[in-house]
Amino acid sequence: MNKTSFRRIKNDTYKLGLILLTIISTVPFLLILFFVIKNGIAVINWEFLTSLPKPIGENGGGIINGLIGTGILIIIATIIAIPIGIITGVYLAEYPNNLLSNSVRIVSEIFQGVPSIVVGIIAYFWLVKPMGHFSALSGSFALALILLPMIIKSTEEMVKLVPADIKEASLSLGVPYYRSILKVIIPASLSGILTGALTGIARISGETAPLLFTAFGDSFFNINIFKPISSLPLLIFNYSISPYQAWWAKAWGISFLIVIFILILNILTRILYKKI
Amino acid sequence: MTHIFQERQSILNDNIIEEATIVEQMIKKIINALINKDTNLLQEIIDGDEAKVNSLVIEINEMIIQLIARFQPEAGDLRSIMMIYKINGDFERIAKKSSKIAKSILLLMDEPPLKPFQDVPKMLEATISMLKDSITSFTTHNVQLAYDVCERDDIVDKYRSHISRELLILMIEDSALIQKSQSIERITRNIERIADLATNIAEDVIYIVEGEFIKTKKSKS
Amino acid sequence: MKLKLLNDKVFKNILIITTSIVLLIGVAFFITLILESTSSISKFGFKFFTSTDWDPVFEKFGALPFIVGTLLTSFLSLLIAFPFTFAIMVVLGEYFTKGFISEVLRYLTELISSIPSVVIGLWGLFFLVPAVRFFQITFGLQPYGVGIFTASLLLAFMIIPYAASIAKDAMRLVPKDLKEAAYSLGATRWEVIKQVMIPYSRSGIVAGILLALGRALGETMTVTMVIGNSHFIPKNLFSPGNTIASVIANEFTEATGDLYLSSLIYLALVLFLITALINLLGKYILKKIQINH
Amino acid sequence: MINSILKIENLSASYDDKVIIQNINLEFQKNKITAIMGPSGCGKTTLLRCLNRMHELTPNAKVSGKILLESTNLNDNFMELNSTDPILVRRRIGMVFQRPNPFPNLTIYQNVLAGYLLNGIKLKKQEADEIVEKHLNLVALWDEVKDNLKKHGTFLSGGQQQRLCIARALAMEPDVLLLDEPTSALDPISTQRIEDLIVELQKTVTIIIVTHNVGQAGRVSDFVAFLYLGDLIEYGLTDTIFTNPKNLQTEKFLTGKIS
Repeated sequence: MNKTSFRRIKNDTYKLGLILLTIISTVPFLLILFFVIKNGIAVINWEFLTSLPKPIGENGGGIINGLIGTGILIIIATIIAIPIGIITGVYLAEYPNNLLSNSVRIVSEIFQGVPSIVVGIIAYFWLVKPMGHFSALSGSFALALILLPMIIKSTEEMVKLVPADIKEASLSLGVPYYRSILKVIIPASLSGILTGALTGIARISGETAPLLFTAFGDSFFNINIFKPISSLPLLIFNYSISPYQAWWAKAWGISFLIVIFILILNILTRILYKKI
Repeated sequence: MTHIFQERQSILNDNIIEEATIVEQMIKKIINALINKDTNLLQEIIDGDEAKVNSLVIEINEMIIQLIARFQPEAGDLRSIMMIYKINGDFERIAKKSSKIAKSILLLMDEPPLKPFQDVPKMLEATISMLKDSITSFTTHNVQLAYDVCERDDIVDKYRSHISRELLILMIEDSALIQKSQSIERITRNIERIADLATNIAEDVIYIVEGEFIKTKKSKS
Repeated sequence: MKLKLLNDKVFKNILIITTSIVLLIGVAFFITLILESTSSISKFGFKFFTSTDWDPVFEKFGALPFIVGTLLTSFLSLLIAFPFTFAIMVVLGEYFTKGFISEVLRYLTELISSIPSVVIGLWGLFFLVPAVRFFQITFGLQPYGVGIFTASLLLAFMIIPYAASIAKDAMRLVPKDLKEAAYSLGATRWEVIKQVMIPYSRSGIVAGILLALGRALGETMTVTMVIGNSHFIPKNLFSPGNTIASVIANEFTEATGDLYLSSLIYLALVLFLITALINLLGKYILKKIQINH
Repeated sequence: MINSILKIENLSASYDDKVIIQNINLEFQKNKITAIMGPSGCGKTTLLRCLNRMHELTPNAKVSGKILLESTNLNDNFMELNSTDPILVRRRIGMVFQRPNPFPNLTIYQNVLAGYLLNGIKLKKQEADEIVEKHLNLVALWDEVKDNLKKHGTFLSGGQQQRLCIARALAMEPDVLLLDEPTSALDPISTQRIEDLIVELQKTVTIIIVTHNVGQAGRVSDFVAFLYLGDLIEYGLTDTIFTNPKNLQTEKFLTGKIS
């Protein structure tokens, strides 16, 4: 009897302890959120969103260059990665066991775990060095390399989820293979693929490391993809390690924007995910 | 059950009714032959009708086996098909008996008739009405009529014992008539069997409809 | 009709060519790293890993401080993360597998893993660093604030949700009848967790830890922001240091000499190989678990 | 009179060098229902999938022998399917699968027209409406779904989905319809409705059905082909084979001694 009650107490203690640890582990997150919101909202205003940064010492100034830059970087990265990713994902799902698909699967898995800074180095050697200067394009390329394996993976999984007999049904109606893939398989798995893509975009929208030696940053308004370009995460980094308090405040403001953006993407992803 | 099954079942029913009609016709022909002294009719029964019934019997048997093999009918369908199988056999026997009767009568035709012989058509009439009603009860699933048929078996039995008694007296009086009397005796026995078979059919109808086997026939002492 | 067959062929070729391009990028990626680090490899060879000298002016490059820094931060963060990861794994994998609490926790952990590392670094710089400095002053340590420990704390926070979600999935794969068998023998829930579920999902937990380690090894921005960027082997857990990733982030654009750059790529190659190996191993374990189910 | 629409000559098929069916010779009668039956793994489905050249889509699949389909061209009695574009073959030989598989991203209306839509064949609105109504009527689904044509087919019951799939195959006006165990995923009542439908459809189309269910073969077919271990063991009228099979294996299979 005594032993049983001891066991029961032990059981309850462990449960309580584990739940407590779980709650503690979310504390830093809540703190981050609190700091980002508290310090961020303070600096957000129209000027912050729409004007260029001003030299240190002058008041005001904004981050429009970073906003535009991040937008351009993400859009180009997505344009590069999505078609290649979807096509490759379809190939992996359709021909799951030949030499090519097995090696690509390994490559894609390695890519998923490659530190993003190493990706930045590659983009530097492939694009920055030959072109002679930093550019938005090289930054986008680096981001695309990070996005690509995520899209490949989600496409492969989603296409595999489409029952094989759906494809057969299409083929049995005399529909050519390519149309069956494009008109049946891809639409059927599209919301899943998009979910994957959105998750990936959320991730690259906060990437900083690979941009350090590719997009590099620029304090002027620029939409030329062959020139260096600024980006929000880069601005956070540069401002936060600067010695100026005014710039620290801006770093918080930008963080706020990014976190909001990622939250929105997250909600979008959830909505899409529910539709699958 | 599928269309095919229903289709086949109705063909089967048509066939059994066709068979019934032929059998009924055979007995009617006997009566007519007796009344009109028409040997051709008897010849028709012996040469044509029996063979016709026999080929129908085979056809129906095959159909039933196929139906059971392919559709594995259950409950009402199963009862109906099994009873048709039995009825089919009954008709086959009725046809055989009718043919025997026809043969026996053919032999008696040339000779002057015996008095009890005049009762044979009446007995036949009673039998044919039983047969008719049992067939009607089958096609209309009329249990009441079927029970009625079973009851009427006694009438035919009475005819037969009546005729037997008369024949017995005749044979005691005149031993020359023994052979002839025995022929008539055989005929009445066959008619009585036909009536029994008609009763069987009626009992089968009761089983199809009510799902219960009954035996109305009293065991003969 | 001929046209349609032709289209099929074209389509299949597009699939193959695009996929091959991905393969090509992967191979070229690796080759680029090797080629660009050749001069450093041939100059320093294996000594690169044992030397503590990192002197761009005299073109002497030894990576030991960074390797030590990387290993220290990674393993320290794993150590810090482990109890929390374990707790989340059990809580989400067994106590609350469905319902509101599980949804909220799952959503929270998902959100944590999607916050950009640079934002976490920012928070670390302005909240954690002063906090650690306060702690160091209180205990009479040198008040750096930044350093190995601070970086490990942040890393731990970042890898907890990642490791926990993998481990939790493994835990949920435990067959129901196995659990029920244990309950029917009179075991308490904790005993079932400890004696049935954890042994059963051991390889999944290992995979989660491995993949989290891979993350910690390669994480750049947060570490760069709070580690203190020192070229010396850290004296203790609170001293500043540098990891492979942070040294690349700090010095790559300033690297003037060819050998300097090449040495940084050498570091990148090492980082790449280690993380690739750890990742493949983790994924391999996960795949094996999935096949078993 | 024998009126064949589809002939198989010396057909063999293998997969990964494993022979699945060998040297099969068979003729399918026009507007009749032929059931292919046999124990699992005997090659029924493979045989069926050879007929509309779906088998060759399986990796490492090999097919040899001739399959001849009654030609639409009057000069030529039969055309050989192996030398015909598979796309054309599949338009003349439709197929329905084990599990109901309506296209999830298409509406009921679009599902019936899927053969046209996916092939990029343009139809006038009126023409399309007619095709949809006609074929949904043909599968006795029109009254049940006519108010929900713009909805996706996923809310339909399994049996309704399967009928939708049959309508989809029929909308291409095929000459032959292949059914691969079309009721194996359905409940008994849906199964019965599909069986009724199959019998009804033979007026419009020649039907070849694979089934592992002896009863089903008995209920719906006119002819039966019995396959065992990749060989065609017996072929004939269903009535004959079900009551009096010539082959011992067929007898054993029908009486449940091999399955």
